[in-house]
Amino acid sequence: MDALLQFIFSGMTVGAVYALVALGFTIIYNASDVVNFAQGEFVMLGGMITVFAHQAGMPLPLAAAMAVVAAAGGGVALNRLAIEPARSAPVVSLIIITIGASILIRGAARLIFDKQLHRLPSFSGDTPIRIMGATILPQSLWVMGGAVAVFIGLWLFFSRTLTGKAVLATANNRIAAQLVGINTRWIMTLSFGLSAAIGALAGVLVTPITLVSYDVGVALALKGFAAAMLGGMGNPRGALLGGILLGLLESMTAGYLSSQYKDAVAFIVILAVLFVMPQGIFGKKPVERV
Amino acid sequence: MTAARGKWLQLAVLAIVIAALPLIFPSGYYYRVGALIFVNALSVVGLVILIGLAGQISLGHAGFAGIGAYACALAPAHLGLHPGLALVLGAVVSGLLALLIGRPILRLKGYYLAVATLGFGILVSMVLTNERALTGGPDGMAVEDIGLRPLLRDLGWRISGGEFWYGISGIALLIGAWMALNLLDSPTGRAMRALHGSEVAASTVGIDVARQKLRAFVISAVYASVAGSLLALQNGFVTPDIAGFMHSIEMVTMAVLGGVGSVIGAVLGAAILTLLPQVLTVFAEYEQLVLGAVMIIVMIFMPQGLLPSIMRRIRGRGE
Amino acid sequence: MSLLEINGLGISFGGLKAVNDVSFSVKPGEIVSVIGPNGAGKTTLFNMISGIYLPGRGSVRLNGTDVTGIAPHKLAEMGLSRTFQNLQIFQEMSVLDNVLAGFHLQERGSVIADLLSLPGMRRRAANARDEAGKLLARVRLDREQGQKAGNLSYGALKRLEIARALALNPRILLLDEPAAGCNAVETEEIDRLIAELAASGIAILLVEHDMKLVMRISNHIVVLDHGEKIAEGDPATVSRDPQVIAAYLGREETEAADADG
Amino acid sequence: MKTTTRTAFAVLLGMGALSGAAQAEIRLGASVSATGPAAFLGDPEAKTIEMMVEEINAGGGIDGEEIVLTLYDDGGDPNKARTFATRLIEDDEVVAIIGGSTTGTTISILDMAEDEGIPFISLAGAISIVDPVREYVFKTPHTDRMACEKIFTDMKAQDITKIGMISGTDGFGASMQAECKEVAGDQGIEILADETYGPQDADMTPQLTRIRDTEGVQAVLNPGFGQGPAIVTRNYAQLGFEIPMYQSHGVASNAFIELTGKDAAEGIRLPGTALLIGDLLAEDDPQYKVVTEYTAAYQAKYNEEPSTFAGYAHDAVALLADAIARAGSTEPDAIRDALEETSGFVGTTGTYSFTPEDHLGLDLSAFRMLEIADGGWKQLD
Repeated sequence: MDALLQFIFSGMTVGAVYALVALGFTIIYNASDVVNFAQGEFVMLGGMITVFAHQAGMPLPLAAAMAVVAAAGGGVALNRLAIEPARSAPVVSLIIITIGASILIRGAARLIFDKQLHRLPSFSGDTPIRIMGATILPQSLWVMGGAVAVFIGLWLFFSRTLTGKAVLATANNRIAAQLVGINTRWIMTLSFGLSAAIGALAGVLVTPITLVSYDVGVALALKGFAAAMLGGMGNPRGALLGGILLGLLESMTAGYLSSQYKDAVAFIVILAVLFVMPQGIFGKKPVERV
Repeated sequence: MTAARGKWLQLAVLAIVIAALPLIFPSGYYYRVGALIFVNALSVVGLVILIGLAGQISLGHAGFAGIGAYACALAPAHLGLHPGLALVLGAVVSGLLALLIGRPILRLKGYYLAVATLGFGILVSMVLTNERALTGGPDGMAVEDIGLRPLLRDLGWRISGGEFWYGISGIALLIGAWMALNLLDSPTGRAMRALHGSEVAASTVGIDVARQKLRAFVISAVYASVAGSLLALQNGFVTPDIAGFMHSIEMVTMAVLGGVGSVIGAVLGAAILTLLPQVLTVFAEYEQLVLGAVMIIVMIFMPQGLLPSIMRRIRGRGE
Repeated sequence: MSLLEINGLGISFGGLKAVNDVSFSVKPGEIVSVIGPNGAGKTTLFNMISGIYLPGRGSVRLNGTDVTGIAPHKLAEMGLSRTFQNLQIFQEMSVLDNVLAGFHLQERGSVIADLLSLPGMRRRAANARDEAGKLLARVRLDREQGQKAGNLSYGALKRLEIARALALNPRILLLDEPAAGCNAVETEEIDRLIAELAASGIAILLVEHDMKLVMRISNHIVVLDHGEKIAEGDPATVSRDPQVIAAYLGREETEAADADG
Repeated sequence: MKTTTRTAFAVLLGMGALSGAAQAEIRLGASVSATGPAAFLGDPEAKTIEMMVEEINAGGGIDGEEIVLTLYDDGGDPNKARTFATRLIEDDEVVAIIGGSTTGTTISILDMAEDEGIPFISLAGAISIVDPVREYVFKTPHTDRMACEKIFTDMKAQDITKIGMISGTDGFGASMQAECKEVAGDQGIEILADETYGPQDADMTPQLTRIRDTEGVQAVLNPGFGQGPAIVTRNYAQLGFEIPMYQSHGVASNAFIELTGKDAAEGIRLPGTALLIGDLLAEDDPQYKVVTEYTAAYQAKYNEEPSTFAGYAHDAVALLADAIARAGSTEPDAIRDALEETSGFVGTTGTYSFTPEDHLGLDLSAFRMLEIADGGWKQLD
């Protein structure tokens, strides 16, 4: 029983990490139908910048804030320099562009920072919290709290604010959005900035658990992407649940079946879900218009 | 008529380049690089059929390359099969697997298709990594020599391993290119291009969309598998890296960079991405930066890929 | 006997009945038009008949066989062909290749033959090419056959789509607003073409807004409004039907008020 | 470096034969994984090789001849490693090769070196590299099997016979996992639980919970490198394990203690080399001089501590330099013969004595059993 609870804690922790990355995908996808494969790099930047600013003597909260702002700047630059000029390119070209951006950012981080692993101190210490025989680290609660907070923030943003609705409108029909007076260029800038900021925030939150180095982005982006697709791309609820589900799948498989094939089981479940629900769990089925 | 002439012109250019390059090779190392380019180009030609012709994306084709490669490692060791036949076996297994998973996977579109194919590739590489007893795990396993070179030597033709594999890879690429060019200008090729343009319209003229997508998927899987086999055979060694996610990405990048609709573009893309790390060894620190920048810049300024953009420019000037 | 038989056909989108309980039939050589105000469900009806939408209720019978919910490519094999209101041209392909795609059923063979360019494939392709040339001449596009389809004018694309639909050698042809966007001369050509096709025994099902054209060539007219069949009969009968007049006039008033079009 | 530039342009232009190089130089080639998943190994190795070549040249070279180093980064990709090996041999015309940070990259270089008769010193762990012995192939690190034996010996001394293993699925972890399972029986160790984790995993508590819930486990062994062992160790502390934990030489560095945190790392045992405990060595220890000098030079140049892996590269360069000096020739065959005659050569990893039957030349004494105490290292034997 306490083993099951331990697996759940583990799955929730890892799942919250995936969910945070997946949530980052959501905004850009909503605004532009682009899946930004460089999203993992923003997570990495969040961790790395915080680590180095903190090492240079900056207090942790300030270092984290700086990292988030810097990553947001990076996101805006990515949009202006690489995505905007290629607006009309086909999906594969956009995939290549964002993968290229991810390789570029990784290469730059390697030069600017270093190749070593780094860690941030846990925000609330390392004393495990004991619940019915299972334990969880306080930092895990920070990560889960962060995922939920970002989710609620995004949900409110898309459903309650005019800007959020403008983002959705832009994704739905760019021309129409422009016609009703939405500055779609600004919306794109905003989306990339916001996505990058969320990614960086994720990086700050998870670094005390997962550690960070210049090349952690790829694996995170892969899992985050898978989680987002599992839940249904573009839907914050899907991103959150997809992430948690993926995390739980992995920990349950590792706990009850085989740790060797836990990633395999996760991907098999994703494939199975997509075969039954080709738009993910919360995705909408589009009607063919001819 | 013009299409047919274009086909033979492209093949002739390719054949001349393959045959003439060794004349200016300063050392045996260049045969190795050449062979790598041809093998990569072969798998990319397969992707041209899938992505360029049928408009379906795959981020998991390295999985098929892995199956082809490991067939050449495993079948001789465990089934006593000749490595050359193992290549055929790998192609058959890849084709059948593509047939099996293709139908459900190809119902998906866009990014959902991307994640499903990606998942498939990861599954293959995971099996290759984890089944250590069979595959040697992450450290990989040795591949038996194909044994043709001693045969040639007995016939009085002494060539180095580099030259041999340059020749084999070059011939394989020529055959692959010839078949792809045939397909391009055939009923099947037209059907694939049609469904790429509009699935609904394609189906109303009698094209079985699911079936044609599946054909493209299976054909490209076989191309990747054969390329993987050739790579394993010439390396004499194989590790799960060949089935890895990064290799899938590399293949798609080559295809898109060169110009995803054309066979010569595929060769060009493969050549550039194979040469880039070799050229950049001088600036090893900046290799990733440059690679990333090249990918972005080409896609921004030549969204159709290098070759189509260059051709357009040449034609534009001609008129 | 009827070639196409529609019986109680209906479909709903998100609770809204887009088409409800529509029945009619088409005989070989007959021209049947479906008319109705914008949003009446004409195109949706076409999409159900041609297998693109799965009907929620009712049945479609083709030549006596129940084909409800059968995939479009299967229907094409059974002799049903169509065009689209908003054009579904393969923009990136040449004009000739667009028509050749229409010959798919005729020229298709084993994929091995295609990969190896076997003589059988070359012969089939050459035959298709000859016939495609004739079709293009018939719609006056033979000079443009090497061009990329995306570069053609709207009217030319309309003709190209008809040529592609004819390439299937259909027994029944569904035409969705073939004359939309065409000038008077082009409209007249299409008018003549449809008549010719019907005379050769092909059943024609037509959606068209050009009422003069519809009244001139139709043998039978089905009127839809809000997804329901409100009238049916020969042109003269239908044009006098008070319900039809009300539907059109009423709709025009609301249209004017909404200024949507 | 000049040669490389020329080659690069030759590739770029697809033309131009390279001129033969000046006679008075020793061409040394290296292909290591300075980036990619094995950068933990390759990065310090690359730095060490570059530093040592500079040092040797600054000291007048070997018999007055300068070493010209061509170093490639294979990114941990065996396919690339083979291409670079071809390039080193065919194009750069080196007389010896150092490299192959991983077993995979080593094996793809190995055939080339053997076929072309170029001495090759590998920096990877697998025993299969030198068993069976290949004429031109040597290696400096101990085998993974030796690490397992060293650990198992220490366990038996503590009366531990039943253990649980949790291994990384990367090359290093998987290889050592297999070796340990193979020798466990001979050593009288029973492996009751055998778990794995992916190299990029964020939480290993499920696997550790399974080990904890396995009846009779007296200790846990974690072969792996990178962030995995750090996370495993932190999870180990989180779950409140009370049995001892053993790590591998894969994490033998101070960075591991930093990443794990002093408290979680306390009491962990692992086999390491003298390099790690330079300041604990007695001055009369045979390795004292080489370890302290190398550590000081590395730290001065790169402002970080050399890892165990860096030491492998150090020993490889030093062994080669020694062999070339003794051979008095830059002929690959002469270098190979001299290398094989190496006897009692003191490196940072241990004391090497090659024979025609043994191209590793180290025994178990090269390993020292270490324990982490108060955020530092303590030598146990």
